[in-house]
Amino acid sequence: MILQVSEQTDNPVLLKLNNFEGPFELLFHLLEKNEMDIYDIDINAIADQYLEYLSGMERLDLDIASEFLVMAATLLHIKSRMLLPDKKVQEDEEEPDPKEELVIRLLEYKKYKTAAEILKDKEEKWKDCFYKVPEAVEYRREYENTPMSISDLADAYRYLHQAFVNKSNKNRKNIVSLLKHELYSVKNKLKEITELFRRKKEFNFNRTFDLRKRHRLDVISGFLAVLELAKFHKVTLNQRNINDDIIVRKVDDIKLTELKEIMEESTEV
Amino acid sequence: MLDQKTIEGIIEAMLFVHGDPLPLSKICEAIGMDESSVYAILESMMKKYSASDRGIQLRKIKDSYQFCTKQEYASYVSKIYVKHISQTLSNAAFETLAIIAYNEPVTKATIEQIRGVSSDSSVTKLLERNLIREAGKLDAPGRPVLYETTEEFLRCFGLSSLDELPPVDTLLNADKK
Amino acid sequence: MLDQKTIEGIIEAMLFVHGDPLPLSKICEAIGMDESSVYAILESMMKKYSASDRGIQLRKIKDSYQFCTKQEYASYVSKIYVKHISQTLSNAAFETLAIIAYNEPVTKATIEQIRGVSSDSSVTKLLERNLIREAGKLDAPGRPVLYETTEEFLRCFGLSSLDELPPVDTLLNADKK
Repeated sequence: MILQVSEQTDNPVLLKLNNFEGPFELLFHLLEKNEMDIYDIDINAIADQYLEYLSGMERLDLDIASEFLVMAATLLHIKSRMLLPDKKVQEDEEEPDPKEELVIRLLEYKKYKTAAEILKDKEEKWKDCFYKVPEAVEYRREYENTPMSISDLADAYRYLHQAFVNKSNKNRKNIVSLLKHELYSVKNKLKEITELFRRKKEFNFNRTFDLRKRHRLDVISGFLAVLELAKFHKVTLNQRNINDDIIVRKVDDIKLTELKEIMEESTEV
Repeated sequence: MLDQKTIEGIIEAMLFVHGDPLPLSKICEAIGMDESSVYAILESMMKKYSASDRGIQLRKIKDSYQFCTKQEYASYVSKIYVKHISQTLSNAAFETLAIIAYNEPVTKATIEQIRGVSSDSSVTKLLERNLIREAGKLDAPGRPVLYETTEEFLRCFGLSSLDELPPVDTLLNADKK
Repeated sequence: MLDQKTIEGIIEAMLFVHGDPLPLSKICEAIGMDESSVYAILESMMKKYSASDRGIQLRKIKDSYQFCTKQEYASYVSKIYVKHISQTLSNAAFETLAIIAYNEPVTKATIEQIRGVSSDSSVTKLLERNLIREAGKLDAPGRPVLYETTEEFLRCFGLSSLDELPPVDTLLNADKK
């Protein structure tokens, strides 16, 4: 986008509008063009040229950012103050001098305009460096030896139990049965017996499912599992006398698929 | 005309950036020199890189050249790729671990039933730390994964076997006091 | 005990593999030496790399070290390796970056106060390019976001730290020449 501004010299000067992102940038351009020092600004000339630029934008139907308008007002304010007699200005001494304020802000802006140029040079100088892509090395995790104590673990378990009891407001044995339930399910016992039959052809029920060594639920589930297997003709059960041990003998290999079937049946029970 | 040292520098820069094997023909094309001259320079560079203060070596692979690090420094290089993880376990992870230790093998569903909250992240963390592992699947609808503790778990807690855990009954009686 | 040449070789291998800036602390940990000794070795390595037969240079970025190719060999390197050309920054973005570099951490309001114009798009562009990042919030009404420069900024502008920028008071005199 190009804007034509006619100068006093009648030399048409082409200004790229997007050159001026903000009012300070425009002001700097005008100061440079007029070879004016920041400390010695001819406000009349600068304000006129500034306004001329804005009206040029207006003619082109461009949106003028509010920052430009605020600066225009500031310039006009400074200009009007300078028309007042010195006496009047002195009476208003309390009010900060808007021209001085403008100069301070312009100086501050100029600092960073310079810094921006320095950065630009540096970037130009260093953009020719090439870097190497990192090799794809996987990180190895190494856990530091943080000693953990059994009592922490026990505490956690005790806490859980307490919380569970409080929550369910039931007998504390419930957590045990809940925990044991999965382990002592008929399904798990079926698996255990299948495993057992891999090693031997028969076993004594009471000796294997010894109530003195095992949880009551464990033994009951084991018994149910044996009954299931008998139902599917996978084992035979023999007991000589009423108080003798039951001998469970394998009739047929229990195949995995069958076991699944039996288990599904037993889940329904 | 480029002097030999500058050519060596240029070749080093090219091989550094390229990473992959770079054909001799490409190098010659970039420098604007014939293959036999560049070849001679590459040969003398190879010798230079064998000095102990060089960590990279120049390799010739067919008609291409490539940098790689020296084998003898590999153990040091691999040390920068170690993540030290010292974080202690969260309460949630401790609870989950306790449930598994006392009931293994056990499913996530059981853990969550006891804890009353979702335990995905605890289980994941314990798996990552190699304190638990998968122990097959439960023969039940959905075939949920079973978890059990590892040898690393025993090592971390100074146990020789799970039997050394305080028995559940004594734990439960403890809170009667 | 490792001799200095071997240490130099190890460091070269590490930096080559790592590619990205590698913190001094990591290098020390891997070699098992204290920071001041390793720092001295890195300083002497930097000088060695300035020889013309080296195509790479050793850069210090904050407390990290990284290899990159030398500028003077760029025209040759670019013949075999097309660098992804990132769009150059606008004047507005350079100004915004300068204000942040000299005043970090700084809010957008301060930037706009100095530049006299809204700086949203510059800040966004700089964030996208990873030249700046958010650095928490200012403890003031509205809790505005603070911005600071990144290591990527140092890398792109050839700085090892912000201290290498000319002091702020010299900036005004700079144009009096």
